[in-house]
Amino acid sequence: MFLSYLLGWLPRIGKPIAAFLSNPPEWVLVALAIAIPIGFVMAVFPGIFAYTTLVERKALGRIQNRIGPNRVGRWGILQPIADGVKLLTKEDIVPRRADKFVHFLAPVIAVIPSVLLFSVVPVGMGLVPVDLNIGILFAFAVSTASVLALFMGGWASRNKFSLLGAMRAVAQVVSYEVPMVLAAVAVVMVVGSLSTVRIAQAQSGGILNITNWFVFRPWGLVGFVLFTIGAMAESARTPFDIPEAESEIIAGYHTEYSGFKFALFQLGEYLASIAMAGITVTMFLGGYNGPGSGPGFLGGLISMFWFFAKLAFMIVITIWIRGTWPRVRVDQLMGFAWKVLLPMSIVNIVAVGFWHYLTIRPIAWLLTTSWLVAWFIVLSKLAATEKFAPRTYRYAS
Amino acid sequence: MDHADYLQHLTRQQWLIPLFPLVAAAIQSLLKRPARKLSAALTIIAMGLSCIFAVRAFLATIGGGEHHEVVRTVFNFTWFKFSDTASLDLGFILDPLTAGMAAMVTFVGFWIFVNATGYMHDDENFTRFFCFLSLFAASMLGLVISNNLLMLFMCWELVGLCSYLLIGFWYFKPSAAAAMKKAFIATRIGDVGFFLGILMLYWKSGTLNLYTHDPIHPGALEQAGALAQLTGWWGLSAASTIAFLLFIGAMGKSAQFPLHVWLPDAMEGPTPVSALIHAATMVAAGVFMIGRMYPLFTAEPGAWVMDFVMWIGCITAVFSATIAVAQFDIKRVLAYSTCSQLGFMVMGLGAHSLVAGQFHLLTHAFFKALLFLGAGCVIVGTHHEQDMRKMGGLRKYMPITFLCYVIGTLALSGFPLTAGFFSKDEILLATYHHSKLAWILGTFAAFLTAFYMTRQIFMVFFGRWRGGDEDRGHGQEHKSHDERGHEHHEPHEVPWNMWLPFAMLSVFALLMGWLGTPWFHDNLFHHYIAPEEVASESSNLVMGLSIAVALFGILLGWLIYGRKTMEHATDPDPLAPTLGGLFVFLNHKWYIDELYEATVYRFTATCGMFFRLFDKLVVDGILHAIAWVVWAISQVFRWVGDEFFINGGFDSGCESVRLGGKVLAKLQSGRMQNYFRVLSLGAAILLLMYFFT
Amino acid sequence: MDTIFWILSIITIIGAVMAITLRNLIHCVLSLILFFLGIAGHYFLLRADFLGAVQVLIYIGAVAVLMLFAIMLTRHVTGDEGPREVLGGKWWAGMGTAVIIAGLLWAIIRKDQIAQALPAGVAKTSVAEIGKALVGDWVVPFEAMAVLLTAALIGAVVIALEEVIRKR
Amino acid sequence: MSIPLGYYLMLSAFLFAIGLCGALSRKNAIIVLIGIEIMFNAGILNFVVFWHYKYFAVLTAQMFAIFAISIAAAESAVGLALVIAVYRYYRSVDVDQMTSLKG
Repeated sequence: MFLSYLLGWLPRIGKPIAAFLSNPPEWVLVALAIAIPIGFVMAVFPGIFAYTTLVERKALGRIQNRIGPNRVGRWGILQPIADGVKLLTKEDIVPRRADKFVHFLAPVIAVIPSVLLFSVVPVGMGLVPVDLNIGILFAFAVSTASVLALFMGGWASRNKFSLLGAMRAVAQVVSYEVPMVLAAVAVVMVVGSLSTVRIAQAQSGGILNITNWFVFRPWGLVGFVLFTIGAMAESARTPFDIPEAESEIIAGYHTEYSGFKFALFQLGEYLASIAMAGITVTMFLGGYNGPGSGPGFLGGLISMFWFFAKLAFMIVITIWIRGTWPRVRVDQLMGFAWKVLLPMSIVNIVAVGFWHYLTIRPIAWLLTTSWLVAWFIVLSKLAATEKFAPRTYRYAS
Repeated sequence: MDHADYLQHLTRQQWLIPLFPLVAAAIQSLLKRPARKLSAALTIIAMGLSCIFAVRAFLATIGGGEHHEVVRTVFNFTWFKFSDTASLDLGFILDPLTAGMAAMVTFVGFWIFVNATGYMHDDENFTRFFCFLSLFAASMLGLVISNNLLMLFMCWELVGLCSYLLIGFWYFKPSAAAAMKKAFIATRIGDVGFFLGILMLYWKSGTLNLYTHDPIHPGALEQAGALAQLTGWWGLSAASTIAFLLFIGAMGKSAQFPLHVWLPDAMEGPTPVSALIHAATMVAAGVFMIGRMYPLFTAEPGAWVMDFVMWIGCITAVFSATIAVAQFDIKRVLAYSTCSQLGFMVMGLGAHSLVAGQFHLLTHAFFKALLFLGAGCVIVGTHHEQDMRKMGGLRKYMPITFLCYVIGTLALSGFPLTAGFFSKDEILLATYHHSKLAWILGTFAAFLTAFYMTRQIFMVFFGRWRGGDEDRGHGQEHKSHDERGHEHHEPHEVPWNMWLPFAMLSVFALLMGWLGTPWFHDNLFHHYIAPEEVASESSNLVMGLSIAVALFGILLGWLIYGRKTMEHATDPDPLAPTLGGLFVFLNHKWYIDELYEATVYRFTATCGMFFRLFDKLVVDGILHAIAWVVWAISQVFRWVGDEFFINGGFDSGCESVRLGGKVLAKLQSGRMQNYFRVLSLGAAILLLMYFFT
Repeated sequence: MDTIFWILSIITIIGAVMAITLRNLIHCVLSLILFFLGIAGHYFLLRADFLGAVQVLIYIGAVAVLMLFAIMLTRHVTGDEGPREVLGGKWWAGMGTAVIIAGLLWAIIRKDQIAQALPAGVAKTSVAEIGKALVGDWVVPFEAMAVLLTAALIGAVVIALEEVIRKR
Repeated sequence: MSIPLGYYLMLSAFLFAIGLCGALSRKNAIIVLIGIEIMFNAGILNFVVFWHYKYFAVLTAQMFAIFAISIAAAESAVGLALVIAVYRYYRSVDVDQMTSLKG
């Protein structure tokens, strides 16, 4: 009965809906235009996040010769959901003398920039949430905001360890941001525009839509390496996970967080690393370009497939590196950033300059590669001497 | 090159003549170590060279101009330009008078220098002596060749300076020092007149150049006629006044009557100096200057200037001759004889006879230089003995000196056919035509000249060598043994470089005379110097009387001194008893020095003292008074003005500023925000203004 | 469109006011960040999106972080704000002048007729254009800016660093 | 955009005034710096506003804004360094205490 009432009632409201749908008022369109991309991003990427955690724990397990979580679901597939539930239901402890407002605000600010990053990542041909003509710049502007989250988290929890963690994190992120941006500048110089879509388009063409990827250019490869190192440092992944180095300072800036806030922090972190991977894919691995990708519905679908494949590839790499690389000491970390990455990125920009002006391809290739290799040797020689300096101990006076 | 160009060429090279001795003097003065040989050689070679040039110029002028008028080429150049009109210029002239004088000076100088090397042989300041000598020669030659009164005056002063330096060569002797000062001051007095003359000449004629051969700008002498028309001072025409003033200068320099006192004392210098300066050249400079400016003297016929000149000359001649008779120092006798001979020359010039004066000048230069050199040899020979009473009998010891000395004496005393006779005769002839009294006095002077020269000959060369008498008399006991043994060397003959010069000079002393005589080219000298001058007809009376007088002088000299020569140095002069008081009077030079001492010296001393007092009392007094007044005023200002107004006012002013400062300081509170507030307040006010404008 | 302007303005002003009134320094900085975001929003509203991005990148990314560091370094680590009173010496003079200036400006703008103007056309810039301009006719200020920033960098390091050297 | 220019000018004026208040009255040096930053942004906002309303054809306004922002950043960096140095000397950032440059 209820259904019939419903169905009877439906045509009555159907007409206005149909009218509504046929020529909806202007604000509706605007609302929809905004709603769809947000909906897509919020749906897809948290899902990816969830399963990244699972893959990560499984992969780490494999690397450490153990089986990852497989209790929940067939191969531990439901493990992320279990984690999610666990975190949501956990009691949310707030330190007594913590700065309540800042303590609450920190995780929120941690998530916002990561999500905003996704707005400029072109998932497929023509499928980009927002096509800003200052795409990359917007991405970097937003990513700097994540620094604030780290700091507020560390500061608000009134805990020496968290504060130390926050300070280290901020220092690390700030110092790695510069080489990352400069690496991106190299790509922007070649493409001539900041918008991610233009960058992705610039990498189409060539045999099977692959050879034009920037990673196959000498400066592209160097840029790719620099950018990924920067991205990992940015999101405090393994080789650079000083901030929440379990062995030293418990969980770094989010020690005092538990329950949902902790989940948000994790969400923010992982989303940031996935977004950065997305941007890396867009800039260096040809974004959505792959054999078969092209305009039109089917081409679009294939391009989406390619994008997510590369994204997965990048995520696996980061997990793999997390599993195999030792943690880097703080001063080496900073030294490496300022003394090797930064000069290399500048050198890379110069190499792009050569590339741009030397029209004859073979000469361009020869010159840029030799230039980059030479500088790499010089910088590593300089950096090397420092690394093996004898370790000096300074006891507290 | 025709004759005129050659003459012009020669005039252009005239300045070379003084240049050589000047360069020699310069080099010697710059020598670090006095090199005796070098300086002697330098001086003698320099003099030789200038002598060659002078003779060359002289020979060129002998021929006379194209049509036998006097050769006179001039070369003028501006030395100093005040403005486009007024300028000081110098110039050289080549005419008979200059050429003759230059030749004589260089020739006589050359031989005197040769003698000087011998005379000064053992003197330690040898180089300094020769340096002064060549400097003197240079300035004398400069004087002679100058065609401009300014240049002439400059060289005139240089000559005076050199004579000052040379007279006082042995400055460590007080008498020499006094003598050099006396000589310099006496000539300076004359120079004042000279300088006034120059100024007046410049004032009247507008130029100091004597001859310019330029009708637009005629030389001073070429304007002589015009100057004669202008009125001068003391009732004379301008030309005569200038002439008179110039003559005063000549009197100073040529030791005429009032200003002659310095010449005898000048004998303090070494004998070659006396020979060169006080016989041949410097003293002749005055006479030469008169000769040079002769057109001025004769411009106004009736003027009393010429008579004045003549009488001065005559008085000097007689006066100094009388003194010469009573002198015992060999050089003083010659000095006074020079005085009298100069008097003769001036008398000759005064008697309108340029030729006579100049001729006597030249001849006198030769034999007087000869006599002085002879005296020099005698002094060297007798080991620096100058007193005639201690000499005697040198005939045996110094035959050559004796021979030449006798020749010189004969020439000087006017023995017939000698140079002196002819030239003196000319003068006496000219004076005879002019004024009988002057002629008589002149003849008497000539007689005296002959007398004192023969006196000198017999005292010095005849009789017994009285060198050692006096010592044997009373100086015996304190002599050490060895010295007594040969207390006095016998006089000895002088080496060749001393007697050769006056041998040469004696030749000229004899022959020069003939140049002026009528028999030789009808008085060649006359035509040479001043052909336009009317030759006064020779009267036998004058010539005969002068010969008689000369012979009588010599005879009388022989009678008194020759027959019975003095036995002992201490014996009185044979003439003394006959003349008695007059002899003593003459010996003391007519007490002229004492007269000057009493009058001029005392007068200046008192004036000096008076002025010193005046200066001390009046001038200093006034100054001190003014100083005191100013000091008083300043005191007043200090008390009233400074203390009260300035300090007071100033301090209070400072105080107020300081207070203000403290207030303002408060504004700088150091609080940053205060500054910021003030800043924004200013901005607010600015905005406010926006409303009202 | 106008509503967005009002919203952003309110956010900016609230941010600014809170930035200078709050007692706790960290909160001040956070409100300052809010203020910067408001300003960035205005830039995007005025279609100067490159400026918006730059504003976010520089101010929020760098200056805010710097402020936080400064606060960290200049207070006891615990960072409690303590009972000390907030306002400085003659605060009333400062407030007074600020209010006067605000009033005057308000009066001027209200009266002034330029202020009534509406946008004449649609302003649109592209980053390429700005890039070309920066390197084109604005190259001298651009290079000068580079020098200035380096100097500021070195200066800041030198001033802040001195202590470390002395200690060792 | 129907918002008249005046509204924006008033907005930046108020922001400027607020910044001035902060700079003038607060004791803490850092808050003073914050106040100055606010005043800076108010100024730059005006640039962009005038660019948008009248001079949008030419890029000069934007250029000025960019340079102003970077200068502001440099200024705040040096300012904060100074504050740190002063803190080390005074052991406090209270502006009223820093009066050693008294006149």
